[in-house]
Amino acid sequence: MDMTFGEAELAFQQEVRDFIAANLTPDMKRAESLNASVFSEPEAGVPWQRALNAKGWGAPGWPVEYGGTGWTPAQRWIFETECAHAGVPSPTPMGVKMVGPVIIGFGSPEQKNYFLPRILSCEDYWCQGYSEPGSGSDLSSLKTRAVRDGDEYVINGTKIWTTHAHNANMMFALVRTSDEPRQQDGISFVLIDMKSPGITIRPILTIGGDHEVNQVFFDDVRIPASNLVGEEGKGWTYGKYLLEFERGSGIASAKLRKALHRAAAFAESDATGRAIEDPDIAIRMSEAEVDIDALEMTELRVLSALQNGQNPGAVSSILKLRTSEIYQAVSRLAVDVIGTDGLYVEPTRPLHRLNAPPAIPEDELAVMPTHLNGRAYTIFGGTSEIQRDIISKLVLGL
Amino acid sequence: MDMTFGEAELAFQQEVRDFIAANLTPDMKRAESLNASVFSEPEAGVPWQRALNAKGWGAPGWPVEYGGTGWTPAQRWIFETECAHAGVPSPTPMGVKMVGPVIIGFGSPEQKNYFLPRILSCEDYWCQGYSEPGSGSDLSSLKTRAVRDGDEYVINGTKIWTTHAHNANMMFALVRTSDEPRQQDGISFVLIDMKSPGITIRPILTIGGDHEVNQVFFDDVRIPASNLVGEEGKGWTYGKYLLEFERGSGIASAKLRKALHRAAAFAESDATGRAIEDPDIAIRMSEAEVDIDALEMTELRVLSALQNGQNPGAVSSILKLRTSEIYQAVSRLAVDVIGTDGLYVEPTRPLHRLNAPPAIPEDELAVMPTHLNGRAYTIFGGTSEIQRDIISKLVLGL
Amino acid sequence: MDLTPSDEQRLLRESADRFIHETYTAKLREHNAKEPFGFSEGIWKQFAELGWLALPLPEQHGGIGGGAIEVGILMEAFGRGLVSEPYLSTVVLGAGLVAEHGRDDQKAALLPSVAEGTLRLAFAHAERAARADLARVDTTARQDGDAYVLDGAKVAVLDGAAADQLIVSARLANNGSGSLRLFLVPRDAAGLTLADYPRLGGGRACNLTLQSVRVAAEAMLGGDTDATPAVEAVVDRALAAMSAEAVGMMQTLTDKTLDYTKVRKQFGRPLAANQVIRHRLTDMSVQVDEARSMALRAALKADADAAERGRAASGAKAKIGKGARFVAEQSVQLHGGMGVTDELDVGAYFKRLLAFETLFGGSTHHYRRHAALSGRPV
Amino acid sequence: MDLTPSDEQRLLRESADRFIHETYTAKLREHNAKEPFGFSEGIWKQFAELGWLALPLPEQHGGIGGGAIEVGILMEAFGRGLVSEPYLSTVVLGAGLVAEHGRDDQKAALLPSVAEGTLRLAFAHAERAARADLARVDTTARQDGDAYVLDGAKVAVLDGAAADQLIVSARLANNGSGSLRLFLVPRDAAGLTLADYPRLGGGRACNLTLQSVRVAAEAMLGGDTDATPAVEAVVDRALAAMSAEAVGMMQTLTDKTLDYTKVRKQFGRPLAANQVIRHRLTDMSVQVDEARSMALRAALKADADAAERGRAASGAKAKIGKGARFVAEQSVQLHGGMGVTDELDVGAYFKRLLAFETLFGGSTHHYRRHAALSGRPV
Repeated sequence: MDMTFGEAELAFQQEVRDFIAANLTPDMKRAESLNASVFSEPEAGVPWQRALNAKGWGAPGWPVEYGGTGWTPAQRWIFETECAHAGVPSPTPMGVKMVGPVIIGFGSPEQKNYFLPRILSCEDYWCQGYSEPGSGSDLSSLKTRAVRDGDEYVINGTKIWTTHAHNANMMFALVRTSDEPRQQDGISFVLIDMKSPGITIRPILTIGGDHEVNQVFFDDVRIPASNLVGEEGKGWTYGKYLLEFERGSGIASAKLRKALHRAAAFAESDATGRAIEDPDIAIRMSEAEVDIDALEMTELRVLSALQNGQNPGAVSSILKLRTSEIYQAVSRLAVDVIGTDGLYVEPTRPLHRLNAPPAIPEDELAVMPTHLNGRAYTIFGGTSEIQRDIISKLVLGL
Repeated sequence: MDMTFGEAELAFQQEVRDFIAANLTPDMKRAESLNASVFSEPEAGVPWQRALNAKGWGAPGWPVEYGGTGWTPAQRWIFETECAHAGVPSPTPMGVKMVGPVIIGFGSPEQKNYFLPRILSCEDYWCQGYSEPGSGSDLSSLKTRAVRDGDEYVINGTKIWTTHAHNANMMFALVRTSDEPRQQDGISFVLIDMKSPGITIRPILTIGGDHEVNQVFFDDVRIPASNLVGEEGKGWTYGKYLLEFERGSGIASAKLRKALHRAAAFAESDATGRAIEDPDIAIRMSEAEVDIDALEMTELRVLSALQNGQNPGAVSSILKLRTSEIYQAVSRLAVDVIGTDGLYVEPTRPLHRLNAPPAIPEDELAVMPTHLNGRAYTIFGGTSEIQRDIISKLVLGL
Repeated sequence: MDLTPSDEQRLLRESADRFIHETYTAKLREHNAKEPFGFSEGIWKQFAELGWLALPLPEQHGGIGGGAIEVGILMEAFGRGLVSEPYLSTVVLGAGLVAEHGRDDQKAALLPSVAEGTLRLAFAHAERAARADLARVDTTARQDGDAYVLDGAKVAVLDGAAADQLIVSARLANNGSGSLRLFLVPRDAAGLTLADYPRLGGGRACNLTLQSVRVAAEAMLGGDTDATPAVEAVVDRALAAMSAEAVGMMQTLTDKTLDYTKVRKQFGRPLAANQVIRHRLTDMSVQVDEARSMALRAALKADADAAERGRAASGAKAKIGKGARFVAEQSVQLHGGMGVTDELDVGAYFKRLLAFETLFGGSTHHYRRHAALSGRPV
Repeated sequence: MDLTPSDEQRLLRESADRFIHETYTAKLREHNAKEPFGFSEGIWKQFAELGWLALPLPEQHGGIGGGAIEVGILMEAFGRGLVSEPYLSTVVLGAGLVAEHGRDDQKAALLPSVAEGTLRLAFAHAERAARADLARVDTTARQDGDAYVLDGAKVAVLDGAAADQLIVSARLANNGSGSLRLFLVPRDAAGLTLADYPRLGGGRACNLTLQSVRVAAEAMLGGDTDATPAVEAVVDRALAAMSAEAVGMMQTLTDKTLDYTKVRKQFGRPLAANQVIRHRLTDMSVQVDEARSMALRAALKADADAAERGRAASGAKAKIGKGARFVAEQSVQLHGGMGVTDELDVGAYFKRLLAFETLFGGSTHHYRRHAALSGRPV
């Protein structure tokens, strides 16, 4: 066992650093450092994704034939770590990481030919239509209905928590195409043009004041039947595939470490009265850093297992739980570091569009909204309570 | 609202202090300070109970006609606080606080006349036969059976966690006298002479190395039918009455404060390298003290409500939960204060019988066993998990 | 010894609860957020009419002579309603400092107007470099003939823009060098700049800079003596008042969460059918109960000697801070997705409780102060 | 970068696990507790035969040249079995100090005997006034001609009575005043008094006093240089080893508790049917997993530069200390009444994990050290 990089790995690390130095603009960097949401605004996320695509790194996780990079797990880890360290934008994953793999796995040749290049190039901006009001973490109870009418489906219902629906021109959605004894069996996976007549978008402001999510209403929205992915009634299976595709590939420690370093920088500044001299702050910094160390080691263990063709096992299901908890601890630490500056509420959104100097140091602006929005980490994508239910089943056989 | 004492209360406080000064012997005091169990050994507890009885304070909670003191809640609080502060022995409650009230409430005139004076004087030393192996916190499933045979009951089965069974000459027990659709309905409350043939006692050493509890086996043990309390099949009701009798009368904050002050004294001594100079220890002392302050205020609010003839409400059911948690935090703090001295294991029991000087300061001897045994606080008398089940029902209506 | 409320206290609680319940709706809060000062002048007038502004002020100066218990009763109701009127800044802190440290002529001039609702005060004390350290003041007051010249910068001044007069703390720069003084500074004084902003959880606050702000010598609050003990006493009482306010918020959040989890269904049954959620709700209600005990304790000890008062106030702030965080975070968590939007009240309570934790220092700061006041080396 | 074990490492794990599983039963532990030194000479001999005593020692002195990873594999198995043989004291600490700081002649004289199982060592360093501060040593060594005279007192010397030689730390009292030295002192040296006692969780320890204990100048370990860096390095490696041992204990406790709660019924259904208990078990297994990661990290960094090594070792000790407490307490809790007796193994693991936490300082101490090594002011 060893944690050091070989020569090829070091060369790749340098290549990544060079790429970032050449492509990360000051505007992107500022937007990212003032981003209080999970994902970047399109004005930062799209150009970054295009730069990656131009380099051939637009979708590292895809099979090489479709544009993937064929990186080893160690390369993926180096890439993610360098990106986090540099503070590159975080484009939404709905295209590359979510609908892309489903189309690759289950789409028709026509769907692959048409959509995959448009995902890589950001010609299409995707959003995800899964959750509904009332369904919460219990997706199988979804009610949005698609009724076959000749060569079309007619969709009625509503989706909620739709990230960046207001930026997207395409949505992939789970809809009910029939009623079956097992609710899951009546669900299909469809692709919806967001400019279709009958779609209305209602913004939902987050607790931190950001416009990131929406409610989307469908009123007799018609889509071509060719926008069904795979078989009718198999949507649940594809949705789960997507989750498994992502599972075990999480590399969150680098981003957490970056967030912690930002908090440490605040703590060392005069703007916070050098909060770091409060031993409670200094020790909590170490607690968080050690938690991140542990998470990183777990990630590396999983990567090593993958690299050796082994199944990392249930360990990977623990990663989401701990990542969200550590994220909240770090954002909370940052809030405690900036003290009463956290009382300041900035109405401008996104924050990087602010022009006049605020009443607190500008680089502190995102701290409180980030913390507030970050409470969602233990809710979306399955609450921590549901994660624990799942882990107790998977890991403990309970 | 005010927290100050009136003149009568101050006079009573002085009377309690005088009584303690006159009756608490150095031996009792040493035994108590080296007591790692919940209750004192008989050699300390019995003489103290007798001194209380001689003063007329043998059973403050009983109705005056049976020997109670008729104290106001404030007087009870003063009494308990002064006793805790002075470090008096803690006799087992099985006589005065447990079987006594049941006999008063449901016993026959003969039982009252015979047993109550013997409880006050410690002529009888009682133990409690409730739990059984396999029944845990679910008492209604108990299996020890008493079969009527003429003027006697014949008892077969086993009881566990029987505190001081090895010291007791009497046991009150819940036994099954019939099988009913509701398990609770077949349970009766009986009094058993511990010298009866067919009783065997198996000591169970605690995790801290103390002999406090036992398993008791009954093999055709015969007791007179007149030792049935109240009606056959009503034992469950009497057992619950006992719990309610005790509920809302807990005054635990004074003992917790005493335990904290002892930990603070260790922390201030050279024997621990002045642990108090570790800011973590100093701050945890304050955390524990504030927790005790909150508990005390809750106790006082309950007492004030009782004093004004009001029902304190569900608040009192929270007291056990918090008391056990704070107890464990304080005992844990003491363990951290004495550092590596906690590694020392003293085999002598009870500790106050130790004659030779140990390898660590003698007054630290009880710290680790107290902590170890104290893990039982969140288990016995209904685990904290069950307490939370109960509170969620009572307080929240869930 | 008796901790049951008196009849007057019960009546006060009932009228405060009724007022908040009937008047202080989400709609009013929305309205208030758009007001220039972040609250409603009309409500403030009603507070005056109800006698609430006069409540804790001395009787000889137009007050009612109530104590910390009575203030706590009001503040708990204010917490339930997320009231944004400047009660803490004007009555508890501002008038509190005048009553505690002011000269008789200042009390006579200022307190009746506060009681009537015609004068608002704010306390400009905290500074960026000080964090929660009350004793750290770098703003200076230089005596210049019959005047003092103030220079420095203050942060997190609650409701500063709404105040007619700011009570500014400063250290003497020449005579009596280093000793702390308080000065009454009109909000529109020359050299005073306010950066006013909406405050997390409701109301407004400002940062301010003082550049050669000139005030008359009589503007010094009280005689020429160190103001530190007065500041500590009044802040301790503010901590007690804020603690009661936090109890109101925690109780309301717990009630709301209880209601929600009983109704909201997932996987075919109410959320509250989950044992984990029932226990969570239990722990929340235990925290509320402990918070209630500590807020009461801080109020009962508000006039005790400095160490006992400080231990009770810091103990309450520290313990309630921890409990508030738990209750607020779990309320959001158990409300699921809706909890992290601005569409439910839950988020507003969450933010106001965060503001509570931050103001005058967090839990660790106050545990440390408690330890220091208990003679422990920290 | 590859964190999968090598074939050799896998084999070592299998043989250690098998040995512990087959040999190290509760009955053996009971037997060992009655042995004069708290362990079994026979088992110790087997350790030698299996090559485990030689495992981390240098090849030129009869060792196998393994590293911290290999020691961790053994220690994890030892944790599972609650092994009380003096591996930590003799091999990791004692031989570790000789290998790190000894002169070549001392290595040649001592290490082969350790590898063969014929020499046992112990490290007498901690003192009452020092608490967890490794640098605080009040024991003195006064040079007197060709000898040193040692005076002082040591506490918590692991397996001191079983050791043939004690490595005693002391500060020079005359020449080179204040500098730290280590001395090899035979257990039966004149002036050395041992107060031997059974140790919480198994094995034995002693406190010792040194009254004018005279040793030859050659008994000084290494050359006449400060021993502090060597002590820190070896203690960091001991922390890594103990961390792996704790992982073994935590895993075993979690497994046992899982089994128990699946079988034990209450109110007609298994304890594990309670959601609260399922989530508790989940959190326990998460703690075990994080502990495993940190123990591995401490081992991987055992030969890194002092700051990185220290941060990894202290990080592991701190985090695993917290996790161990949680796992141990919850294991007892979920075993109910039987958990708080000496009739189940659970209590023994609980006590051994408490001992783990206490030795070389608790979690707060190590978070503070981590912060200091990260350049934060603490």
